[in-house]
Amino acid sequence: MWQWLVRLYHRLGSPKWFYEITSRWIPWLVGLSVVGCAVGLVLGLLYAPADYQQGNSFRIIYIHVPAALLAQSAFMMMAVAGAVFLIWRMKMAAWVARSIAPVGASFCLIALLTGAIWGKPTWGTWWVWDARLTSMLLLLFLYFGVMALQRAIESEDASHRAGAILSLVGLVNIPIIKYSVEWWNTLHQPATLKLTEKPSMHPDMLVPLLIMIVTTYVFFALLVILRTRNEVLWHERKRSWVRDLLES
Amino acid sequence: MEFNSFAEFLAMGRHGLYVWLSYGITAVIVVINVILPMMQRRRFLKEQRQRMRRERRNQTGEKQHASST
Amino acid sequence: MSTSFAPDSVDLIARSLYCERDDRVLFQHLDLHVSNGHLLQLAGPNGAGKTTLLRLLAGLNRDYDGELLWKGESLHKVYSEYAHDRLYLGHLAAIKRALSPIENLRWLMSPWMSEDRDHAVSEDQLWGALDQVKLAGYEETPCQQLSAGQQRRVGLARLAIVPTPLWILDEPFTALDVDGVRWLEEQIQRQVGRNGAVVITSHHALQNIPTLVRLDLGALAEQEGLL
Amino acid sequence: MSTSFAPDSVDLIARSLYCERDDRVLFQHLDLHVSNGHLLQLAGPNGAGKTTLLRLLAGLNRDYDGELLWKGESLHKVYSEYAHDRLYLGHLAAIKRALSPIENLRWLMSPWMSEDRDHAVSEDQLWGALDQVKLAGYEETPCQQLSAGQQRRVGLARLAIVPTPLWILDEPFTALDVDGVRWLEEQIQRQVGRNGAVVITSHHALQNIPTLVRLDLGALAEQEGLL
Amino acid sequence: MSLVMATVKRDLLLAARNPGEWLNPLMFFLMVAALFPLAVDPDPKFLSKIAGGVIWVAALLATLLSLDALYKADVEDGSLEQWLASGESLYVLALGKALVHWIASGLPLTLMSPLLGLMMALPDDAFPALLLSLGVGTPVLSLLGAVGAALTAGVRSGGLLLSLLILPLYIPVLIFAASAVYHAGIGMSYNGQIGFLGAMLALAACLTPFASAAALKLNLSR
Amino acid sequence: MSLVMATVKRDLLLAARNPGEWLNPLMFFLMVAALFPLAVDPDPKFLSKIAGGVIWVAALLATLLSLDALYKADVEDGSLEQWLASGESLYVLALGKALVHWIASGLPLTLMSPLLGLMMALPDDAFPALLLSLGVGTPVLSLLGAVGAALTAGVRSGGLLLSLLILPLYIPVLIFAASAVYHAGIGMSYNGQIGFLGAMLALAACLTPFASAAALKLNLSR
Ligand code: HEM
Ligand SMILES: Nc1ncnc2c1ncn2[C@@H]1O[C@H](COP(=O)(O)OP(=O)(O)OP(=O)(O)O)[C@@H](O)[C@H]1O
Ligand SMILES: Nc1ncnc2c1ncn2[C@@H]1O[C@H](COP(=O)(O)OP(=O)(O)OP(=O)(O)O)[C@@H](O)[C@H]1O
Ligand SMILES: [Mg+2]
Ligand SMILES: [Mg+2]
Repeated sequence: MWQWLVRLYHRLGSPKWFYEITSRWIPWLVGLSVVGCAVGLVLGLLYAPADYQQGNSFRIIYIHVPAALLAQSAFMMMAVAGAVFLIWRMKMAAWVARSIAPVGASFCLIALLTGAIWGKPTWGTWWVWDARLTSMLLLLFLYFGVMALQRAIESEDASHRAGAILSLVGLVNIPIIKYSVEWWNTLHQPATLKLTEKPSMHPDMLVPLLIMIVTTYVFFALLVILRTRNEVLWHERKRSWVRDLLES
Repeated sequence: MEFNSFAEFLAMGRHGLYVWLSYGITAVIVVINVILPMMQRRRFLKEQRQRMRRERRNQTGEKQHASST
Repeated sequence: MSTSFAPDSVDLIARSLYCERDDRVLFQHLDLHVSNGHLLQLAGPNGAGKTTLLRLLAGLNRDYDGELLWKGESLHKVYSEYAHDRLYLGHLAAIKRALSPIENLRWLMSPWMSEDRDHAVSEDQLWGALDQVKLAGYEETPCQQLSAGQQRRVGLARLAIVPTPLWILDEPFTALDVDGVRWLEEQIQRQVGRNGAVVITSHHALQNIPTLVRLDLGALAEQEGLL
Repeated sequence: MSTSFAPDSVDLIARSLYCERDDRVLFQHLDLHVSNGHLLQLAGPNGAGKTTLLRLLAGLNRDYDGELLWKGESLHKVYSEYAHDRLYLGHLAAIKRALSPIENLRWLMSPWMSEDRDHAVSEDQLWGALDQVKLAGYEETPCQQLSAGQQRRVGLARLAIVPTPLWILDEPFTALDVDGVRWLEEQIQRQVGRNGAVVITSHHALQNIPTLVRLDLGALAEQEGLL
Repeated sequence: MSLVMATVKRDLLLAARNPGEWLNPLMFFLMVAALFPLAVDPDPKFLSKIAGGVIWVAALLATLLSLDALYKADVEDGSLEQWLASGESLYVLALGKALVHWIASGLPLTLMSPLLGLMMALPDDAFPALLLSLGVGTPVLSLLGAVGAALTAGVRSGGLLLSLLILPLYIPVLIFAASAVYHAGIGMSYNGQIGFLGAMLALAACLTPFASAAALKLNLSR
Repeated sequence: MSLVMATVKRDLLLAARNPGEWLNPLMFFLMVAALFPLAVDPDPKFLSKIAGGVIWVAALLATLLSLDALYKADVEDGSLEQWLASGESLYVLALGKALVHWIASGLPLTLMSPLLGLMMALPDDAFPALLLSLGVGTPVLSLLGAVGAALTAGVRSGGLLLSLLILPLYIPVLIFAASAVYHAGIGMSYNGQIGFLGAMLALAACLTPFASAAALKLNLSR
């Protein structure tokens, strides 16, 4: 078992192996994303019953919630990849971390924008300084910070490490930020507006949501892999296997 | 099926604007995210192929130069 | 202060060092052995990698392949002992312009001034060193009122105190006038003479030192076919 | 482009210049006359005042006593004409690291590129100049990816375009390799040969130019008893 | 004149190559504004009262901080020396640089402000006033700030010094602009304030380039 | 350990020689706080409600701006290289530098705050809370900010970038501190908030020096 793990680790560290194995994965990931998205959206938009309070505006949930969940876990993945790079100096991990940042930020932005749009019909306003919303906004800023720092540092290796350190510091802070924001909001304001928190959801609503969540993760993997493959090609451009690839 | 007609589907019971705006924005961001790495890849391949062609030309040029002198 | 170092106090070995920057290999298969009484000069054209190699040897940069050993152990494992035994003088002088030479020197020497080490450097030695580098009378003047050459001398004054058997110097002759160059050459000769060792990069030709070894990185690279 | 300048196109006179910095007199009673075909090299030890004098002559600093005349008129009165007729290349290269050589050169040459002047510099000339300084193929690469020497060459490419009869150059040989030095020497010879004039500070020994005049500021200061 | 045009073009190119130059102030603007609901009170009713002032303070600080870099790079790499060597007018250069600064900081900030207005529950009526006051007021900030940037270009850690020099000069702009937004919010006319801002803009556009030019010369004759 | 002590001493000496280093943030603090009455509403009743939050926002921004210079000079002049060459612990250095930063910025700011409280009509009961929250909170700001300063020490025009990195991390401090002052003002207990600030301080003092040390190494091995 241990041996196998070590072998896997070394393989993961090999850019060539990564490129070749993902070449085989990509068609599957594309297929899964398309099918999942089609099924989820058809079920969600056409077959799920309208919410008794919010009417059809609740159908935004099928993008809002998956995006929000993903944005949070993507940051964690970025930080973990960064830590792997810092500790074991595995270049692949740095490239993965750099690829995650813009994708995670995009999903964060989607969650924020769809949430804001959803707020208008539900709460009558685009934005309130609710705890969830605020902490999501801060998460977006954290993403931007990591990206800006990576861009600003000229030396490649230093920029990877700086990004990793910042995402780790951010990771430690996310729970603190989240907790403090929640605490702050409940203190200042009696909960006038709340995200709908119904204990149980109708299965016709729930199933498409679950499908969409899984699909979003698959799609995220696809995007990160696409970006990482570019990094691999760029960094290995002088190696023979990339040259062979270019010849063909 | 929750909707009886396509128009009703579009209207989303008065919330059409919000729902379709959300889905539209999401679609745009997703498409950008798909297209950017693909464009990047295409640019990379083009540049590298050019570079390799240039290098090869230089090499053969040098060889010819060497043989002529 | 001892006037000569123990015969086994310097023992720095590099084995098949390999280093690349920006996709260019600077050197590979590089072997080195620096021990007591050695003077090693790194030479080569601009951008050949002299500073890079010097910083590797000083332990300031870990971005290389190969082995670096100090007294038989991995340099980075015994780093704090190594740091206490070698003096590194880089491109940058680490001089604060608002402080006076003596204040700057006190900070620079502080690792060797703590009481608990043997041969701790004393305050008097600092003043004596400034005197040696012709800064007598300027000890309390803010450095921003000194010329470029005088500022460099503040850093060089450390060489007059000699707490360490190994010196690693990057272009120490920069901005020095003729007198200063002569003084520095003498210091290097003395250090080698008393069984210490010096690794130096300089475009300046060093003379009169029998053990001088020149390592030409440019020639090396050509030989290895790296250009 | 004319291959030679009119015989009266350079006429720069300094009369009894006096300049002090930080209460130290750098030079006094300094007289100069630069005209067509002249090559004037300012020499002297570090801190002698070479750069200071060069900047005075270039009209970049007014902190002096005495007279500076261009074609018989006060230099600062006819400054915009003077500026169009002389090229100043300072310590600093004015290169933006994020921009490519051609973009940088376009900005540097823009004063000579406006349509309303005669002999306006064309876009083709810029590319040709970069070719001359061995930057062909790098025209569109961001300068941060170029080596220090290559970056200096972007600024030097201006000399290959030659729109001005008078050149004022501060340490132009900095960071150049052997080939580059030779190329620059040729340019200076050509400029003098076609009846232009050059004022230069450099620690590099200039040769083969019959009209070379060396002005040693160190010797001058000693003579005037300024040290 | 061609060097001015070339400089404006080059600086815009640089901003395009290095998006941080204009994105960072924008982010800072958003974040500073976001501090207030967190520090004071997130109640929309309360926020809508202070929104105009807070947005303007954030805009002012973001402008201020982005000014630090305006001339510094040019002084350090010798561009400014080349400018002086060219014999062309420093007055026009100073104007050009202020313009570029506004395009890269004031303009995106103005365009972004409605978003902040939404988040801070700015009254609907106040949006045009917010846009207008920022559109007319931020160029004044750029022009005035450019003088400070020119003065401190040669100074290490000039950022804070710059703030100290310039903040007092920004006060009149802040007062008129914030009052315009406030009055618009309570349904009153705000033509007077915008008029004043316009007058300040005209004045600043004519006069500050002189001061900037003088300050730049001072950096050069070292 | 002696190099750390020497560095702390030297940096304090430098601050004493160059008073701008600690006076500028102080002035900035005063000015930012002074902008609000001008931009929003000078009515004392209104001010007294927002005073705590505004003072804290001003303190936060002043700290942020003074952080930019924390490591920059040391990286540029080679001091940091000498540090690494000495083989002593970067962890302790980072702690020492944060301490110096706090002594030169957070401490004077805390001592100055009652003056601002008076100017902003802070309720009398809230003064102890203001002092206490600043006293415990500003060291956290220095510690967290030092990480950002170390990360951006090698970056040109890092000032704004630093703000972008660090502001989100400052939010919890701001929330707890402002709420402590607010609660004290309305006569409620604020022990909980101060306790949280203390916990954050302990956490930051233990953890951030690791991050700073890693970030500093990155600046060195270029
Ligand atoms: C800009 C505004 C908004 C943001 C940033 C936002 C953010 C989030 C986040 C981060 C989550 C995931 C929470 C988690 O489980 O970890 C979430 C879930 C959710 N949001 Fe939003 N939201 C916004 C607006 C709204 C609005 C207006 C509604 C509907 C009235 C809404 C309804 C929901 C629902 C139903 C969930 C799933 C419930 C749950 O899993 O707890 N959101 N949102
Ligand atoms: N931070 C860096 N990132 C990438 N490449 C670098 C970096 N620093 C140096 N290099 C490259 O490494 C090579 C060697 O640099 P180094 O400073 O060691 O040269 P050197 O021999 O000391 O030259 P000099 O004689 O100019 O001091 C150069 O080609 C340079 O471009
Ligand atoms: N900004 C300044 N303020 C005060 N004194 C200055 C300034 N710049 C230069 N000096 C002084 O003027 C003198 C001449 O400086 P200058 O730069 O002209 O010397 P240089 O001959 O060009 O030397 P180098 O060979 O090092 O280039 C020096 O002693 C220097 O200390
Ligand atoms: Mg070197
Ligand atoms: Mg000079």
